Amino acid sequence: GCADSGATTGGDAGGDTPYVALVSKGFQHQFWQAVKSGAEQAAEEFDVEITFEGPDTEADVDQQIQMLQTALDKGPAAIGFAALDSQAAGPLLQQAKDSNIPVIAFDSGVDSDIPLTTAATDNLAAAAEAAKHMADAVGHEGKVALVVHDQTSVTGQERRDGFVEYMEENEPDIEIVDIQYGGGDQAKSADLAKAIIAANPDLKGIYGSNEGSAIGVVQAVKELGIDPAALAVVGFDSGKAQMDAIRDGLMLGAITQNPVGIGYETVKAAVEAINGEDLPETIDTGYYWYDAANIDDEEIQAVLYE
Amino acid sequence: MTDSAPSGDVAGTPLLDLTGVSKGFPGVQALDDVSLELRRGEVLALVGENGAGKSTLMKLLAGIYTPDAGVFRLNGEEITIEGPKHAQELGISIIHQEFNLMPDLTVAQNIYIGREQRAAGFFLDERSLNRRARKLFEGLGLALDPTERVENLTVAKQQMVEIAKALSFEAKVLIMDEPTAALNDAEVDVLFELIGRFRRPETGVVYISHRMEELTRISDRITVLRDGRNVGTRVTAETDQREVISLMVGREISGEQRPAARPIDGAPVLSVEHLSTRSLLRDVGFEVHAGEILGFAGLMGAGRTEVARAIVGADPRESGEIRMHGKAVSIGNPAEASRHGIGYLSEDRKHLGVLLERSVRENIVLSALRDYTSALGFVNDARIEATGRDYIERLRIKTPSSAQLVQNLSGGNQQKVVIAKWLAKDCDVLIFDEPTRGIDVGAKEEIYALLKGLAEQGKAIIMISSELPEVLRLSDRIAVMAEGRLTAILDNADATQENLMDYATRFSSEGTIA
Amino acid sequence: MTSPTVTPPTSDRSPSTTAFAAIDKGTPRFARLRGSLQQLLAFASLILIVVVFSIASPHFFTANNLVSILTAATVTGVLALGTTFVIITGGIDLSIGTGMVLCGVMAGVFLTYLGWPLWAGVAATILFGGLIGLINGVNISVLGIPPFIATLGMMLIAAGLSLVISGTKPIYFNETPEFQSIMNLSIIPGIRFPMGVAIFIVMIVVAAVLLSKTILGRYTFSIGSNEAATALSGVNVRRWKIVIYTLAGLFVGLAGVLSASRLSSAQPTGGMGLELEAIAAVVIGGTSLQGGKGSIVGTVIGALIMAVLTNGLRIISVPQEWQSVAVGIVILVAVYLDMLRRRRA
Amino acid sequence: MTSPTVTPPTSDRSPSTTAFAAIDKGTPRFARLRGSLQQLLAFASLILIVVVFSIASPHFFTANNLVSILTAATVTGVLALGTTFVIITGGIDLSIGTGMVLCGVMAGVFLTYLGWPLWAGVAATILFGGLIGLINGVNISVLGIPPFIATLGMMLIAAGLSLVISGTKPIYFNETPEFQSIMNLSIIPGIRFPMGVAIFIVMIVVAAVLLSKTILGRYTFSIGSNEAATALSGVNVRRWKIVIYTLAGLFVGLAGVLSASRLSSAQPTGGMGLELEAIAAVVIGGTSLQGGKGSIVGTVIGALIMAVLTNGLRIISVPQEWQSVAVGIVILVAVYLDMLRRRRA
Ligand SMILES: Nc1ncnc2c1ncn2[C@@H]1O[C@H](COP(=O)(O)OP(=O)(O)OP(=O)(O)O)[C@@H](O)[C@H]1O
Ligand SMILES: Nc1ncnc2c1ncn2[C@@H]1O[C@H](COP(=O)(O)OP(=O)(O)OP(=O)(O)O)[C@@H](O)[C@H]1O
Ligand SMILES: [Mg+2]
Ligand SMILES: [Mg+2]
Repeated sequence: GCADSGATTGGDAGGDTPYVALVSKGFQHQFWQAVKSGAEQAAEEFDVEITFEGPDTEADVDQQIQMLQTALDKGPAAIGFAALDSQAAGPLLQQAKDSNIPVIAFDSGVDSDIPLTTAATDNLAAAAEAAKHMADAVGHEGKVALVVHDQTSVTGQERRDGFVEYMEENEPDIEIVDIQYGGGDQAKSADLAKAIIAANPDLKGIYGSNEGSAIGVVQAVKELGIDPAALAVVGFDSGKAQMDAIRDGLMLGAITQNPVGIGYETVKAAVEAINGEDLPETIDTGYYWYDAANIDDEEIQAVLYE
Repeated sequence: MTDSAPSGDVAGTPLLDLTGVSKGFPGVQALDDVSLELRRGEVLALVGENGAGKSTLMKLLAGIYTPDAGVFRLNGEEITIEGPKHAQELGISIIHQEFNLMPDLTVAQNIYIGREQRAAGFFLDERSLNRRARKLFEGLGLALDPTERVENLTVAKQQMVEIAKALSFEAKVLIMDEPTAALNDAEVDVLFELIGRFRRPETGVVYISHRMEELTRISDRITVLRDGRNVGTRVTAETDQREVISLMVGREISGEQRPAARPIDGAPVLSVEHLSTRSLLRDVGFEVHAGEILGFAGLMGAGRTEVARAIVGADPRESGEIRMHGKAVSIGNPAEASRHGIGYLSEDRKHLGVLLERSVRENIVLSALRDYTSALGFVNDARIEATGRDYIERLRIKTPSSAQLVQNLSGGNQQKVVIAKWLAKDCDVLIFDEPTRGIDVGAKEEIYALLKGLAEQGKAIIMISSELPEVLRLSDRIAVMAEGRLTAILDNADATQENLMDYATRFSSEGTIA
Repeated sequence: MTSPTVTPPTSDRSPSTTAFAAIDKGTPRFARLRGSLQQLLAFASLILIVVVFSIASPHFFTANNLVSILTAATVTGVLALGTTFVIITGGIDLSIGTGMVLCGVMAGVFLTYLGWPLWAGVAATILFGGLIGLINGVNISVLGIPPFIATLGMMLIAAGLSLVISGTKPIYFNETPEFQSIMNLSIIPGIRFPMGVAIFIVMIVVAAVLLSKTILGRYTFSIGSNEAATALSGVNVRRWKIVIYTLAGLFVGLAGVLSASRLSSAQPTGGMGLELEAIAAVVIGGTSLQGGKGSIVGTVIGALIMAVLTNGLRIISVPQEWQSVAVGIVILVAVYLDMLRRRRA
Repeated sequence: MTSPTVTPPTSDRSPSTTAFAAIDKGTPRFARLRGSLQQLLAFASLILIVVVFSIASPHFFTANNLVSILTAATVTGVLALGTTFVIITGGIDLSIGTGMVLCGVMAGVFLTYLGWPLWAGVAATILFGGLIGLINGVNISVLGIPPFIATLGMMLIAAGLSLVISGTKPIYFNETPEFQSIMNLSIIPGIRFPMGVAIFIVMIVVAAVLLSKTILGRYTFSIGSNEAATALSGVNVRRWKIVIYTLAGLFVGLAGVLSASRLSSAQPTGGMGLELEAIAAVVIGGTSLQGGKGSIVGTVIGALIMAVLTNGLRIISVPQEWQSVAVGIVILVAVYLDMLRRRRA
């Protein structure tokens, strides 16, 4: 076994260190693990206790609501929350407010005035950045397709819409031929990318909107033995497989967020809220384009995770 | 009794009249142009070999199958039976050969299923349902508890529930398909009394049975089916067993008499000592020798089946030792019993005997399958087929092929398949629990001959049977049980039906034998 | 013809009758005792789990948290109630999870898109659930498709339709803000005791009465116990099976209302996996997948065991990856102990 | 149909024997014909679907795309093969999806963390799958836990353990880059025909032989047909059930190797839902959940129907929300037609 659960200790241990409960949108994926590790860094630095949990899939709104409920029942000093659906969490956020528990939103905005601040990536802008690089790679003309991880979540929609809108506004000669959703599952994304490629032999590029989707697309390209020069693959987030694909030239490049920063900033903001300090309305944690050229830069390496 | 048919207004028309009825299944013409009439106030016995088509005919009447051809008349009026419910509404009530009970429901709930006592439309009135059932049982003289769950009843009591259910309808025609197969003599008496009470000038009973001796007691006329055809009807009083049997099987059967005492060689093959179970058995001990048939007699629920199940490890033992050839063996399940050379043929054919959805040959080789398997685990289908064919021939199992599914065989032929299964496996000790249940007279003789043959080959045989004549005829010695105890082990020469019955009704207060 | 009939030496049939009588007296009372003992013991393992968590964390056994547990159990519990009927008939319903999601979306359509009044929208949603069940029932009963496949197909169809109808976006109940009070309204001043939990409790009673006191319940058991024999007894098995699946569908509709109300929104995704949770609750409660046996009390205990476990493990902050391991083991142990008990009894 | 049997009652029973001898020749062949016809027709609906898609899109019926379909069917197909045995015994295995994920993680542990040689790591992974199956088998057979619950528990435990063991991170096969060729190596020059598909085909043959030619297969059918009668016939049912679940576990282990090899990494998440897909393939293929009936050919056809549908709907760009509706409807229709056919036959 190699689970490191040491950092997340029980919320009710000891009375003097403040306890911050983080309820995220997931916990199994690398991205959320990176957020968690950033949160743990901050917890150590500011001497607070944290727990970090999230539903099994990003479709489990109900499970997340129950986690938030349990977190509230544990009487934390502050809550960090990445909402799957802001409105669904409304009554519980109100309950938090009534109990004077400060709420910090992270990853994506919570559509409510209760959270004191939001630590997040601007997904629309990030996706547009991906589109820009895709357009350059395909020579500003031809067919491209999208493999998106989810069609109902805000991040899924923003990463799709940011990409599509950029193309519509700036690239009249680029045609988006298909948008498919693979739930972020690699094998499924690979299978559907293969179907897209089969149906569009003259396809010039595919964009995968998160780690699983992007690696799935790379997998499809590998299995079909397509020349990477003929089909540009643009990804999102990091992870070892994606980084390897970029180094091997199978993937043009990808957008990375700063998940460690998101986790760190969330806990930091929570501590500041507990101490009654003023907080900015949003904390932009930023995004970066990385490709074979800059992948080993220090600045980029700092925001990537394996 | 035949001439006592009611004279008067409707005297001419029979109660039920079938003409030219045919019914075929893939590969089998079960009924071929059968005509038959049931007169008012009579009990018509329907007999025939296994697979002759008796049950099929009755299922047509019950609305379960639709005929390929034929006309049905009830009280002279032509009818088309649309389904089981319709049959009930027409006043035709049937007790099927195989049970049709819901094991998870209580006795009363089973009897009145579909005719529930309702308090307010949708709601049930359980109490009055039970009251009604209790009244029914009182009227019929049956000792049944309406609130007992059917799964907790013995086979015989389940049969009683079926009978009570059939009689609870205001039926005009009562069809009984081998109702006594699971009953012992005392219970048969109860049943016959019930039939007597049911028989009125406006009703009629079709009675199917393989027990020839019952026919004289209960029936007015006897109709014989053979290979799906009506081969003749006789007035009971004017015929005898011999004629009926020869109509059935197309030849004469000589019922042998009781065996001459045979010498039994010294050492016992199987010895059972101090066998007890939590539920019933108390200190049962006996021995069986090579070449011997040890009969087990007793009333239903006496524990004979339980002895067998405890020996082969199908039920847990509380105490007791089992020796094979003098050596103590530990048997925890039937597989171990089988490895030690003990085979058990269950009385509950449908649930514990056959694989209904598998082929005849697969059933036949099931116990002995390892003998048909190579070291690498491959089965030899050619040899299996040959064995299947062999037993189909030897036991005259009526089936179009060895690939036929057992569920398409008639009840008696299914029984033969189960017997073949244990013949195919070479066991030292064979325990047959009600081996002739539901088997026609001809086949019974064959099975008797088989059992004897097996004994002569040196096998030790235990035969549990509720038919005393059968026990007396076959057994070298007879063990009698009552309430989980062994009350006697008699040599055949010392046994009579009367003293067997006497031992079978020795209840605990009277103590056990030494 | 010889007369071989052996009449017992004593004049009448008394021997066998007495033998019967002896057995008769003992069994039913004993069986009833055993039945209630079993449920008592299933209840006992629930209590045991509660006690363990109460000792492990001071936050567990608080009024608020217990209400949270009941709230968490409500939606799965309502689904499990309806499923109990289906499983007792020997069937299965895999469409309850995504069916519930579809019903939530339909609530959004009725209330938000069509602007129907609250009561009409809620009623229509529940009936829509009934319609899903009705289609399942017809597929199974009339077309003869096995329940597993019929409801698996419906599971996929409902999942797709939820997305199609909602346009893959959540629907919010902005026109009828009172909608969220169906689940969330606090009906006991002082502590948060949501109306949804009260509705769950009422539905438990309704389901229990239906199962044990009505003709519907009787046929449910009868079909599960021996479908062919039930049909032979003249019961219209086809029709009753349709009724039973429709009933399960009505519960699905209600669960859709409750879950949408709780989230103040109709989420068009998810629901997959919920069917396994509901079925697990039913089976942990002692209902047999073979059919013929089961009880509403058992199902409720099963649903509570699942909800208490999930909540308790979170409260004592067991690392999330260990939580599902723990739930898996507890389910195995709980059912195993139940088996042991039955075998002994 | 007229019966030729009207011989005088004096002769012995030869008439019936002759009557049946005549039929004797006919029926088994007829039955066999009917059996193969049925599978032929199931096959026909697969062909029909293929034809429809081929007409709808020129990109569907290409060598490359057909290989893609086979590749997509491989992992689910291998799982379905093992599950066929379990389902024929009348059992069910819900743990195959997450069990496969756990096996993938164990492959990572063996090959990457422990640095074992390729063959040893692969063998150990497959055996680890067998171990999961063995535990299921013991829980079901010795402890008497119903299969649904036993494997549901294992499903949760495996899901949790995958995360625990992997530390919720994917494990990459850097030490053994050849690992990925197990699934991906192209074995036919010219077109990309991956080795994984070849392994799938070999496994189909192995499973078919096991089921129809060996004592294991016979007992699988016997147990499913009537477990109690099989036990009383002297078959050690407990042991054979353990063997059968273990066998299914070995297939799970192999599926774990194939899926990890395909992705060149052990992904510790997912797997849930895969069990329903595999079971659906088995049941669409005509294997009855009641047990006692089934075939490997059927399962393969079922798996192909699912894979072709998913691929084809994507190729013709059916909007994704409609895809699951379409799959659901096709499953219902396919199984319904199968029912009709059987009822007629
Ligand atoms: N559903 C069926 N499918 C195919 N064949 C059948 C079916 N039911 C009965 N048969 C065949 O029809 C014939 C008549 O069977 P039936 O059950 O009527 O015999 P029976 O006279 O009642 O015999 P038994 O005394 O053994 O009960 C048999 O050969 C049997 O195999
Ligand atoms: N399924 C059951 N549930 C509860 N008790 C049973 C069950 N089966 C049998 N018994 C009881 O076990 C005892 C022994 O029955 P067993 O079947 O061994 O008797 P038997 O002598 O073989 O008689 P028969 O087979 O004619 O009924 C009886 O008291 C009976 O009531
Ligand atoms: Mg019959
Ligand atoms: Mg008996």
